[in-house]
Amino acid sequence: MDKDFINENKTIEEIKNTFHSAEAKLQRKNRIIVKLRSDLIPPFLSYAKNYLSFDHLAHFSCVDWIEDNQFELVYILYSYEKNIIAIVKTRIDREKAEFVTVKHLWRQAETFEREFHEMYGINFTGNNRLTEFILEDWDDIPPMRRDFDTMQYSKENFYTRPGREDAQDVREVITKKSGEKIPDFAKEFSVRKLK
Amino acid sequence: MNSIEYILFITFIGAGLTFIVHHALPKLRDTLAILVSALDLYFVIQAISEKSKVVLSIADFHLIWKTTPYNNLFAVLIAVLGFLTILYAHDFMSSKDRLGYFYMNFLFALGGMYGIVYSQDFISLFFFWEIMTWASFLLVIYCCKDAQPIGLKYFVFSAIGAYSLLIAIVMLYSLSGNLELTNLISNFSNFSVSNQLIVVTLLLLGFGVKSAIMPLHVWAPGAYFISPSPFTALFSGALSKMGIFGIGLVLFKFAAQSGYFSYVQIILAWIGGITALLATFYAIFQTDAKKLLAYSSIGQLGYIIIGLAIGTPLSIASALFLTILHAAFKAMLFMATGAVYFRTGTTDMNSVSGLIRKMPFSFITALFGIITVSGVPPLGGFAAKWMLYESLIQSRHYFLVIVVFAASTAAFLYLYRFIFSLFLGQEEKEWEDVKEAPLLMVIPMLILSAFVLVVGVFPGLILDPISQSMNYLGNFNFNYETSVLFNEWGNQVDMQTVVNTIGAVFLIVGLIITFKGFKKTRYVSTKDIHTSGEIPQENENLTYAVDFYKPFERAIAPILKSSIDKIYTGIANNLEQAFDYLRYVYTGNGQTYAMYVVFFLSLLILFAELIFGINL
Amino acid sequence: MSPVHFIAVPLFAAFLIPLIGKVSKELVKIIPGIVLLYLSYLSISLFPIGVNRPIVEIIAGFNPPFGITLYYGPIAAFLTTLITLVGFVIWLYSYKFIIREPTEKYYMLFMMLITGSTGIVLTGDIFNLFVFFEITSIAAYSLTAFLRDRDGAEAAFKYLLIGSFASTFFLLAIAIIYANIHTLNLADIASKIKDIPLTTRLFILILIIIGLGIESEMFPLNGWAPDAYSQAPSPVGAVFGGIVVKAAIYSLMRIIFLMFHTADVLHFLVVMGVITLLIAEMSAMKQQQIKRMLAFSSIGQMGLVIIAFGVGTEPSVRAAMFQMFNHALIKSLLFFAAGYLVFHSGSKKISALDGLGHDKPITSFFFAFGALAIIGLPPFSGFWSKLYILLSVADAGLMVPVVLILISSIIEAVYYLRVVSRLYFYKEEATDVRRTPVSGLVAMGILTVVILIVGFYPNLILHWMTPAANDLLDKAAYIKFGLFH
Amino acid sequence: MEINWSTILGIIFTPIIAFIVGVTYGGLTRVITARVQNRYGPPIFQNLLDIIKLYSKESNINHGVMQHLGPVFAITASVTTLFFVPVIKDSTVFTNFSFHGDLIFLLYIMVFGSLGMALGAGQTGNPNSAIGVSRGLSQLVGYEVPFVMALVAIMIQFQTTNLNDLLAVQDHFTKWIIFQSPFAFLAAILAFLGMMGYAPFDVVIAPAEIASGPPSEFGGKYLGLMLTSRSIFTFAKLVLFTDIFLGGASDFITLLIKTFILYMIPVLTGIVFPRYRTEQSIRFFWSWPLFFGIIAILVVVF
Amino acid sequence: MYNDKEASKIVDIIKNFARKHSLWIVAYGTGCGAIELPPTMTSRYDAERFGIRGSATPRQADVLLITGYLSVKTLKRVIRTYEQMQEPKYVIGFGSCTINGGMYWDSYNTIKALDRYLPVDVYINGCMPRPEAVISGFIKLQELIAQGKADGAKRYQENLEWYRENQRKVIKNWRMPEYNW
Repeated sequence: MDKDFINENKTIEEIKNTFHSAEAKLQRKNRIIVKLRSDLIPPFLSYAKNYLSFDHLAHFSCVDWIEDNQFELVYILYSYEKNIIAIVKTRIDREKAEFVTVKHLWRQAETFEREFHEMYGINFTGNNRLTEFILEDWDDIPPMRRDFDTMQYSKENFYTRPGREDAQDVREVITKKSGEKIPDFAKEFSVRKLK
Repeated sequence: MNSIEYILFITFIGAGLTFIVHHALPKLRDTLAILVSALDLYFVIQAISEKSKVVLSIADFHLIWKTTPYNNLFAVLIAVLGFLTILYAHDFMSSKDRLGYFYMNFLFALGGMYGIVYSQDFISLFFFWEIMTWASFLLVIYCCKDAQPIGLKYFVFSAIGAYSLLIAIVMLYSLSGNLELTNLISNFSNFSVSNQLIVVTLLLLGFGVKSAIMPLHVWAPGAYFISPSPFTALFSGALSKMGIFGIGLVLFKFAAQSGYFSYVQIILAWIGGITALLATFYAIFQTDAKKLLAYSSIGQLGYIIIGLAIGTPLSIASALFLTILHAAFKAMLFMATGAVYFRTGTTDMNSVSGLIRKMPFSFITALFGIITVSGVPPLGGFAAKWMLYESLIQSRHYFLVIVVFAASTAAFLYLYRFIFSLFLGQEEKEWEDVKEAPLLMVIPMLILSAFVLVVGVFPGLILDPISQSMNYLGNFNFNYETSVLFNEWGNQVDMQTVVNTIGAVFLIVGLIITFKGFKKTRYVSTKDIHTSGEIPQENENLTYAVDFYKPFERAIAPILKSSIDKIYTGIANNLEQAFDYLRYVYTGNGQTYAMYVVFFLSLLILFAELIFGINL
Repeated sequence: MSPVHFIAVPLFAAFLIPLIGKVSKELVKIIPGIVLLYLSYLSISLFPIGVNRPIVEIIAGFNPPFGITLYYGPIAAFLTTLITLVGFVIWLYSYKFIIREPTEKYYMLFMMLITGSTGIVLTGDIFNLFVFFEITSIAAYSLTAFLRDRDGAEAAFKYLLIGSFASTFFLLAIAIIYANIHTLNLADIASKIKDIPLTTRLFILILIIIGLGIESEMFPLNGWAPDAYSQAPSPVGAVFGGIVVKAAIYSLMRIIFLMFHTADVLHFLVVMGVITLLIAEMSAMKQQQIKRMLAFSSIGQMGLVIIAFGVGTEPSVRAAMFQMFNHALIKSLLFFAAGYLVFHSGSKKISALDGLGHDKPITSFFFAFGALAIIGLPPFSGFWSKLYILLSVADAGLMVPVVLILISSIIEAVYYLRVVSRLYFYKEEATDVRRTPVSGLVAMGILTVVILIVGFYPNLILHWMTPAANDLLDKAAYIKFGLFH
Repeated sequence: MEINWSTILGIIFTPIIAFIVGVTYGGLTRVITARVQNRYGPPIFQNLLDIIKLYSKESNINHGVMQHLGPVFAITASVTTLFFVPVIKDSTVFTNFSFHGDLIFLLYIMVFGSLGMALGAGQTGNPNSAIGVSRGLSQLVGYEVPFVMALVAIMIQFQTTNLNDLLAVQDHFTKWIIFQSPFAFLAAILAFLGMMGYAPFDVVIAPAEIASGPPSEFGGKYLGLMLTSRSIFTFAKLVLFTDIFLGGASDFITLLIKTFILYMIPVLTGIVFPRYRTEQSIRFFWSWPLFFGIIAILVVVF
Repeated sequence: MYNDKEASKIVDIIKNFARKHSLWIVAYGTGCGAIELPPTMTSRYDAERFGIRGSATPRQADVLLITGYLSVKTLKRVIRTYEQMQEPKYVIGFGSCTINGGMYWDSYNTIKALDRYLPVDVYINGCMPRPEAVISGFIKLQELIAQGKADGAKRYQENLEWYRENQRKVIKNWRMPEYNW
């Protein structure tokens, strides 16, 4: 271990000592990544806030791992005292998307959770403001889930002015250029075949 | 019997009868009360031409009632207002109980006022003053349990006022052995200066409480607020004018005879000015319409007191003019508020809004009322304010005029808030079923509205009796025509030109704007407003009413910090605590009492010669 | 038709009542009424005679100063009338109110009390005065404890304790007087009082002030009063306020004006009156029991009367008498009303009175009426007497007492109106309408009507006050008539 | 009041002239503002075009009678004010009714319009309107006080409340009241800034904040009428100030020059200043202007 | 002498001239295009030269400028704003998003053709259109007004049902207040 990262390493040590199942590692200067089982997240966040001085929930995001049938929740914490960013990741079941709220730790988490509820359909128990948020009158499956077909939805619902038929999928163009190979199982969801 | 006897007789007997009739034939009760007040009105007018005089000997005293121009002015005011408010009360009170009590005390209060204004000696004045006080007290506490502390406060302050009157009366009696007004007036200059000063101060204090001048005003907001609206109209319109009546009498009949009159004038005028300003400021931040009007009432009486205190012909004219006008417009405003209360059950300005289309006549009354209060031409308020300012400037009260002007400008704030909160603004669903008040409530309001309009155009109509009563008060002459007002420098305002101009322009432009694009001009509901595209939901409240004048409050925050009311409450609480301790003098223990006796005995024996003297 | 009847008839009745009680209970109740009716008739018919020229009745044949005399002058006429009339009204009220056995004892004591107080008013002999005083006091002690509960007994004991002080001192004073000038006739004493050395005279004065001051409820000698008033049955409260105290204060004033009529003594009375008034009203302010509050108010009113007497001018004495009259009526009315209010609310507390105005409209109305009257509001009779007191006090140049009287009036208004508010406005609806017996209502109604009538025609009473006041002030005339000179 | 031809001429032409001058001044303001901001700016008659356009709107809405009449109140006040101010000194035509009213009357008739507008704005039910009115009235209390002090000082000094008398006093430019009573002028002109409602005292309409405040529900002919009224009122106020402080004008050229100079004071102030909050502006009016007002009165008294 | 028709023609000319030179924009920034308006209005390009200025509320405004993509949620507000404006009123579609969806052509939440929902008088092309383009668009609108061809409001009224149908199609929960045209 590098001597420059004393703080980070110490934090990792502490985390590992407290949560034996946590996968904690240093990513780079001032940044560590922690992977945890989902049921350990509430105690861990509480611990991180109260004992490791991660006072600030800088960001909270969600990734749809449709291949694994999982959602990944990413909490990005920041400690003003240590100047460390901790990226806390966990995975929850995609079919029964439900998790515990952390709004009692950071009030801003409530807004994030509302958004995830609307965009991914994740239900956060304990958050009683999971009402309509950004979208109005949305009746389809949550639009940020990868199995939601935005193109098809757009075609069905909106009038499209003729003349855009040659428009190409941006991602396909990019993959073509970079020569990156996309595995078949992933193609189903990430690349649209255009007629 | 002459008219004054009729008036007093009818009113008091009528009051008792109403109470009895209420229990025997409830249906006739209102009719009887209306009849009594109508008869009063008839006889009051009769009394003007009759020049009646009544002398009644009761318990060594001659009680004298007489008509003078000054008395008539106030009597007519009371009679008209009394009649209209009773008319108004018929529907307003219809759903209340204990109406016998209400009407009896109402008529007692009326009778008390007649007794006061016609009285020519201090005993009858005090006698009726007290009757008026307790009758009004009983009406203040009429409504409910909440009214009790308020009523008690009113009574205590009234009692302070009444008793300072009484002390003055007692002093006058011991000084001259007589309590007839004419005698006292002619004897007054013989009294020593300090006696004159004390008597005048006490009399002013006594009358000042009823007219709610500033340090003694704290009873008024609560009492006006809690008493039933028909009575509030009379309370603020006529009953508080009894104070003005007395102050006018004291100032020009008594104080004017002494050398320090100018000091009294200046002090009183400044008290009036501060009253006007502070009351206006307090009124701005009220959330209840009746409380707002109550403070406004205090402020308006401040103007009247200034006018009387300045003592130039024009200022007295303005004060008396404002007295009459205030009776009219404050009655209008209280009646309009009462109409709102009658239909909605509340006068809270934060909850009621948008009644204009439901209660158009009440709105018009309120509109006329606020225009009159604000003193904006062409309604009557302008003439009063104009005369007041001119007289203040010409009598060299420069800073007072600024204070008064600031108060009267600040008055726009609360007036606007009053009419905006109740009648304008969002038409909420909650008040969808509200209807216009019944006809008998609307008629008095409209009569008064017409009155302020006419007075605005032809102030001379009212200035005639005013100048007569001013001649009674002293030799005051001033210049006026039916619709033209003059100041002492000879400048004039021709109300008719003003009204013609305003009317013509208003009519022409109004017609143009109405008929231009008439077909494509449409009415939209108050929910259809610019809300940045957002669609207001039905339960969404778009009314801006809470903390309406927050910026202004911030600006004048230092003035509002201390409240006179709190000081009084503090004193009262401390006194009660002291009394509570004091009552433990009576410990309930026989030994202690025996000790007291022994102590007292030894005290007396020890200091016997000191106490009882040697020439026993 | 002689003033002796005032003493003899009730005394006879008092002894008769226990005997009749063996025969018929109803008769026991009725007899005092008949007696009082007769006395009222007597007093009214004797009134014009007594006012014009005092009737002096000699008892047991000896001429004054050796024999015992009854002196029926204007003031005695006035007070006997007052006592008998108020007594009659109280009887009327008691008729249904006193239902607790043994009623014959109550009426017997009541009759004794009437005997005693009329005796005090009538007698022209100082020892006789003492005797009547004792009769009155003993009857009063017993009446205080009439309910035979713990509080009543305690109050009666306190009353007895302080009352025995009073008797002792008064008797001592009489003894000293007798030792010095060998006479007991009031008129005689008055003419010879100057023979006593000054220090002794001072001592006599102090003893009399204390002895009679206790019964006249002068501060600080009035400790017994609140307890006695509040623990005794309500009509007894009215008896105290309307009869006993009036007689006591009369005797005090009679003695002072006869023997010690100097400016300093009068000033002392004014000061004591003001202190009594203020302290009583302030104490009344925060009382929690209604009858206790009325007791303090009563003390305060007595203070007012003492002030007015103390001013010592003809108008002021007249005003004091008028005030005594009004107070007797109004306070009786208040005690009557309070009696039924307490009876129906089941508690002596003021806080228990909430909403009784709806349950018991008439009684509450009488209470409210009495409250307004005693505060001194027009057009009730209390207004005029208070006005006269103020005018006369101011006429004597005493502005400070005027101000203090008015301040105390404000306090008085506050506590009375609080109770009235509670009666009517603290609860909205009637829960349990109960009726007050007719006899009680009639009693209160009579008082109310009199109060109103006097309010409108104060001359009705005032007319008789001038001779009464002169009677009290004119020492020479008293001596002249009292000794048949 | 007796009607003759000169009165009728005055009644007809004074508002028209006032409107034209007021509108042109309004356009000029925009041009000057643009130039100060290094822009070219709209044509000088832009305001006139705006008003015509507003009148020619085809559909109009109102929320009730009071909104309908609000602008009428406003224009009534402006025109009446104009009629009671002598526009041209000693002119039979353009003095109108100025002998029939005086300064205190003018003070009151000047707020008549604002109150009427406030009522109209109130009925729209738009919270922004109410907020604007609340601010406007609060500010009114602020600036009326120093203004009245200045007027009182002048009234006392010249023992008159009539404008024509004041004009008669200022028969030579050395006798202009601005020189005779400079403190009164200072107080009045600072109050005038508030009266005109340009920055820094434009919190009433505060477009970016409360959507133009009171008139936010007014459009089409109502807004047109309001702008007309504002143009006339601007001119009326300018003439009033000219008459009081600058000795009036005996011909139109002088009038235009004087009013223009006066007008530039609030305009140029407005261009360079940001906005005061309500309480700040009230406190401002109750500091320096009030001080000047007191001095003005004291100078006159002693 | 002019007859009535000619007189009204003159009035029309005056009206149209005034309308043309007094275009008040209701400031409703829907997308990223709103950022182009400040340079348009300020010293660099100074659109006030043409009588163009912002107005605070739709009641006072003449022109509704749709500055970029319109999500369904915004469309609802825009329709309401448009309907609150007083006639004559004009709509300018601003940027390619309003024309054919632009870069949001496949978004699940933006409409692709503004003129299906509101009557557009002028489209300004570009992503984003520069201020010059904006001004040219306005001048085009002015020309149309002068010729009396800018009759979007009239079209909207006449074809209200068609517009409503389209609007209802995308706005699922239709809770708009109905207007009494």
